[in-house]
Amino acid sequence: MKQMTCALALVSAMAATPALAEDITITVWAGGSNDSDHYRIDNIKIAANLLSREAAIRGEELNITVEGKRDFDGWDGFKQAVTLGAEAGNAPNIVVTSHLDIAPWASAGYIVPVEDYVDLDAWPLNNVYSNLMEIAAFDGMQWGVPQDAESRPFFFWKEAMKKLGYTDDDMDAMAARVEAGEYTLRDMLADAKKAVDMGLVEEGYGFYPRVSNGPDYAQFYQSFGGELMDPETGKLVFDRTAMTEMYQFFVDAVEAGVTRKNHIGTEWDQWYSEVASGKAAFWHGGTWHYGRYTGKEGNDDFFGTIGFTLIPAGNEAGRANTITHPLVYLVTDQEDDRAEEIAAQLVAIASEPRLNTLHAIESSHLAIGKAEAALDLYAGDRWASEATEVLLPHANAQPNHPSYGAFSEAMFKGLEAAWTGVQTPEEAVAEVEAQLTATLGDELIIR
Amino acid sequence: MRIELQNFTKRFGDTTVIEDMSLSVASGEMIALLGPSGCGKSTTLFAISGIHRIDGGTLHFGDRDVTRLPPQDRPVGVVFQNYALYPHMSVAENIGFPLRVQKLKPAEIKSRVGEMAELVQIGNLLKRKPQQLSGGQQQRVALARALVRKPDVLLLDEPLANLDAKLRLEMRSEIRRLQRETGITAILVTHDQIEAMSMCDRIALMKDGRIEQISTPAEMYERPASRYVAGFLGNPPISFVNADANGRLAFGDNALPLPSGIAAQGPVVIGLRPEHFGPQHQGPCVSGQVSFIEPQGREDLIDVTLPDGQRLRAIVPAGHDVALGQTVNWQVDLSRIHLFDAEGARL
Amino acid sequence: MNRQTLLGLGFLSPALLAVVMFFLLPVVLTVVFAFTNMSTSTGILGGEYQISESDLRRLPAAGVREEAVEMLAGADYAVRADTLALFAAEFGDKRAQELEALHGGASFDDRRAMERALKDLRRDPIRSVRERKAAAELFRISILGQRFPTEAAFVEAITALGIPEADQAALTEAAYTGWTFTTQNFELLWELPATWRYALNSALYVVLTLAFNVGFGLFLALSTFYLPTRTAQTFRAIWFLPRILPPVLYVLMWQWLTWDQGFISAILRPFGIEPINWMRHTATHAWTFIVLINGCVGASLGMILFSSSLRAIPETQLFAAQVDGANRWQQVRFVLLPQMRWPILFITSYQTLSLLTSFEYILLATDGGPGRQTEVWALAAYHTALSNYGGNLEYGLGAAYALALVIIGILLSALYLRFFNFRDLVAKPRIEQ
Amino acid sequence: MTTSLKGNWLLILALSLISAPLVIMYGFQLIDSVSRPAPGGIIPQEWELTNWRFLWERIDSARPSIWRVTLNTFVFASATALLVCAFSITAAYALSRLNFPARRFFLAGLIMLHAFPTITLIIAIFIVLQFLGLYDSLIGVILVKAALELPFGIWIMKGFYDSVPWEIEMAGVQDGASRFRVWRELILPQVKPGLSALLIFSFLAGWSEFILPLVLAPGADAQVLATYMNAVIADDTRPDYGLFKAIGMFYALPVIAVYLLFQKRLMNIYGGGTKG
Repeated sequence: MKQMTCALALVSAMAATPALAEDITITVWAGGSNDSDHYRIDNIKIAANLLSREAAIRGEELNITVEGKRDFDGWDGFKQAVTLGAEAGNAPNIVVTSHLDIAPWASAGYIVPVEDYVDLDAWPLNNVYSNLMEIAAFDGMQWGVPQDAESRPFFFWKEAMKKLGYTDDDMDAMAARVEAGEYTLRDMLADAKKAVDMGLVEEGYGFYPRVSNGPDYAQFYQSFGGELMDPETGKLVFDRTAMTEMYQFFVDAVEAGVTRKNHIGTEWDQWYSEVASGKAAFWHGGTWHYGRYTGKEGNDDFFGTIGFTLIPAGNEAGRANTITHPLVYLVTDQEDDRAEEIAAQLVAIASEPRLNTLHAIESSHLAIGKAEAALDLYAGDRWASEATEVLLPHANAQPNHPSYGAFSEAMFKGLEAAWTGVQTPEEAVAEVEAQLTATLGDELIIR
Repeated sequence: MRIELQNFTKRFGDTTVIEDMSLSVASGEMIALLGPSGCGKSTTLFAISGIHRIDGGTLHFGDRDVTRLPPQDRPVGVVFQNYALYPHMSVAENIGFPLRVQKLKPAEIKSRVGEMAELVQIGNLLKRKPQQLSGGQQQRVALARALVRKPDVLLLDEPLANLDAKLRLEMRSEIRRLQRETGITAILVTHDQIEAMSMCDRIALMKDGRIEQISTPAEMYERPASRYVAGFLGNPPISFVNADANGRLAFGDNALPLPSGIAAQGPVVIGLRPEHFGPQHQGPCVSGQVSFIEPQGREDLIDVTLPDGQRLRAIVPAGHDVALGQTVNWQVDLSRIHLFDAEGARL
Repeated sequence: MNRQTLLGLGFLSPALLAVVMFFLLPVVLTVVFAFTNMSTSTGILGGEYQISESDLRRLPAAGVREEAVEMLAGADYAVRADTLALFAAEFGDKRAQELEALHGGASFDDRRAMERALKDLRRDPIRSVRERKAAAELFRISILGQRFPTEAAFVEAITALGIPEADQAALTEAAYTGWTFTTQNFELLWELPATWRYALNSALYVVLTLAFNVGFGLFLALSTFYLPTRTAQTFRAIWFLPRILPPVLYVLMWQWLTWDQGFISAILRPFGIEPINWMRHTATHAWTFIVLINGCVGASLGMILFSSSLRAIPETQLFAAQVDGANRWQQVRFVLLPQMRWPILFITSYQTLSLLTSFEYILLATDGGPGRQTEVWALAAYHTALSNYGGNLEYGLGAAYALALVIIGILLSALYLRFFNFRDLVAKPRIEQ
Repeated sequence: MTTSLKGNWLLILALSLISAPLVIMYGFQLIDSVSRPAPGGIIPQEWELTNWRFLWERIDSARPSIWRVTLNTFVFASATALLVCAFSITAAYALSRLNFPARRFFLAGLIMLHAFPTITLIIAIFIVLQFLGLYDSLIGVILVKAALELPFGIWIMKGFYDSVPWEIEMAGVQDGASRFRVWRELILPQVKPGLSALLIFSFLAGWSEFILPLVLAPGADAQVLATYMNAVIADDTRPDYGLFKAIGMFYALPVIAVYLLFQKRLMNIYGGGTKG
């Protein structure tokens, strides 16, 4: 209510006084962003230019300076910086971060809902896929705007598959088979074992998963029938059976010699160069890996060498799936309501298809809106269009829940303990359950 | 300048180190505070200098009450045992420091430092740093620094302790010379009786925070006020013999007549200096067996064990024919013996 | 107050100020925070009052009666007489009349729908987005999702909604988004199996590293003691560098040594040993390197302290021992070691505390992995309170972790007071005035 | 105790073997920064300076220039060192030599702080800083770092003051100088070696500090070499050990220089100062 009254006062004030030159500085912090992600910040700069021009036409002078920063010490460092900055009252105006941060940051009052400042029914926000918009909403409010979309496919090395006896047609049909649940993680494990046994790949390189915690592992939980959130109550769900089976799957992979016991913690550099050059038979990653494989790692024939599918189902209870983990633009709470308004408008403009496409193609992410597919730049990109088609319709997201971070963290630590043989899957699950029960209490449903 | 310390009391925490002590030093006099370590002589010195607070009593320099004055404001010069020269300053700067504190003009400082350096005979060392000086030279610098601002009182805290034997002799007379030349009132703290006796006009012998006796060196040697004083002074030390006074002084098979003018009854202690016992003296005899002979060149020290097991020491000129184990019957110079009661007070 | 007192307090005050600001105050705050549920979600500096949609289902458990909850739920926006009057006052009667004609009596679930309804105004449309949002806000009848900066404002709002007074207290408490006092952190620490593991890890880490530090420091000091000066200096320099090299760089060197394509792997490859990440292969590997990394830093301190106390032992004692026919080992065993009891005791006690609370090298090397196996207590405190992937920083719980270390720190340093011979340290200054 | 090299070859051999890993790390730190090894190997193939490109170009458009970061680090380290020294020389003197009420209490407090686990306080320190409005600023981190180093600094300086003979101080007082003047003109010159050792030590401590700037000054304006380097390493899309090592070399150069120049004094502080 306070914000609205302020806004009202401002609106009337602005109407009453003659236009003056207005100088405003907008800071943008982008987490987990590399060089190829520079449009996360640059698009805000372009938007600022546009907004200034619009103001000029209205006869107002609006000078917006955009300052960007994305060299953080990993996600941990970025989140620490944003939260502590917000507490200290010098948070950046716009943050680009995981949608998972919406819940805790909204409760803490660090961010304000974009819907307070922009018209969601107007261009360009009404063009954004509604399931993505939903991911940037929490507790019935639209807090942010998706900044990019991606999805996390399962990859296989075509040459290895060929030697395992798959024809080109078989491989083309793979995506469909996985989607239908005909090819499961267990089948994959068998194939990977064969590949190791036949010497197609080195031991430990049959299945070559992500080396650190990330949303990817929630996909495997889903593959084994796990559900992250109960849609009825909005509580997080801990599915003992699914969790145990998922842990068991990785333990089996290690025991079969398909995955290395010490895999977690492998250097990313090494990991990228290995999967891009066919050292591994199966692995999983993200749509943006395309850029890395074809770029720095020098794989010139991506489509000829690498196939991709959804993450296969693990058992009867589970389903083939993929998780999209879009980053979102969030507007932070500031002393000055005007800064929030400008920031929100910049976010809206930066979501224009043309601008967003720049980011999507440059960084091998997917479109956030329907109209982007029609743009030459996007349509002309084989990866973007194929991946959008195969993956995005099936993508779900992790839930926006204040405690999801703790949930995800605990789940991965348990997996790591089982994987490295420190605990049996049952022990690991029991400990994770105990920890989550204690920390989440009523907010957790145990199945 | 006359120093008058009255009813001085000093406590460290809960322990009283010195209680109700009085001391007066005449103007131009040099007095020694003599005693074993821990007897409170340094504490007294520091109280006079102002470094220690005086917990009870008063201190006057002349007519001026300085009891509450901080050390900076007292007209006192101190020479410390380790000289406490400022290592980063040259000799001239060291001596000039007290004047610099008084904000004198550099020219005047220079001339007074030169003057003082001449007095202590180190005029050629002014540019050196303390670590380039010998012990005796450092001593002279410390003296010069203590005297340069013309204090009324000079305090010397074991000034010779860090010197070798030869330098000690030299500095002994040197300090005395300076004190005489400047006419300053001086207090010397020492545990060395020879230093005290050779350098000072009077000696205050201290024990457990009290002054046991205060008098001239000769008087103190000749008429020690207590057994403690008698035992402290003299080298080789005095011998003590427990005796029973009953008209005469009996100990074991031996007996001495009671010296004239002394009436004593019951147990007493006889103090007999080695130089007053031996074959070469006149007087009553004491017999015993020679138990130890220590040749000293000009004379020998000879221990005589009495029949009751007590021991007397004698100084006998070299060239005697006394042999170890021999039974002797030697004379005692009866006029020079000291008699003390059981508590150690002089009779 | 005399001059010395003034000077003493004056000399002390800058340091005192710094210590109060950055030691004393933080210690007090840590104690306070340990008894709160402070986290990212609650914020640090106090909260506001808000009932969100997801709060509704939690309210019955918080002691708010169903009737009250139902009053809170329900439609958010309604076009009815009272809200229209507000609208008319701000945006004119004509618009209000048109809206009443179009949507009179209607209610909307969210603001977006309300805004759409406002867009239906044709005669004199509200063009500015901000104004339309402000207008939509006038029709709001629910307080769901609204933040109230003060308790008074919130109570006023729920009173206006007609929430019975009986429920107001519970509701206000539930609506508070800031932190509250609780002892839950300690219960949690007690219950979590991980807590005990962290404690055990810490103990393991301290004991192993300390043993390495002292043993190896002693070895280095003794062995270089017998070497010619230049050679000894070279070795001391090699072992001293880890202490002064920046930790980030120092750990990077170890990572280069141990990773799959690093030095050890490359050296062992010709012998048919598969390259592995030597630092993270198993918990044992990780522990070995944690101890080595920290140990090499700590050993240098031991080396230097021990060396200087060795130098203080008169050489004549060694000559005497040599004359007595003692070989080097016997010299060390019977002459040198017995005289080094004090420095060994000092290093041991001093490093126990610093190891217990240090986590920088572990953070940089393994970050507690693999599988939390090298997560020590201090690192857990840091992770919980300040750094985790989920971004949910639990300051309260982290402070509870830290409090345990603070208490151990105070107890141990009180013990050291005895070791350090406090009486000597506080000997009275010898100039009294 | 020095003996000939000859009788010690076994000892030297043992020490060399044990020191080998460290020496190898140091050696390759230098070699790898100016060469490129064969993939998967360790033997340098080509000698080149490209790893040092960060000196003249930005390795990532988002990162500040290395010179800016180096300047920050230098300012941070020197300011910390100066503050620590300035506060330590006065406080330590008071504790060592001056008589004032509650001195015992302050001394006990000093010993407690000396051994205290400071890093556990970082959450609360953040709150204090943010209350002072110094969060995310270089000044804030400097103050915190200096404060955390203070107990150590005071401890060290007190040790040095304690070893100055009381008689020097007494002589000064007797010569008519005030306590302040005695401190400034007579005592301070005696503890110069300790002061310079503390200065060097605190400078190095500041130069190496990682956690405090990481947590308390995450903004680009206050980045220091430790956080810069860690961020470069943490950037998982472009790990490049050659580059890391070159940056590391650059980062370590002043440390090594300081070590070579002031070896004795540093050892002094570690050897003499920390004794109880």
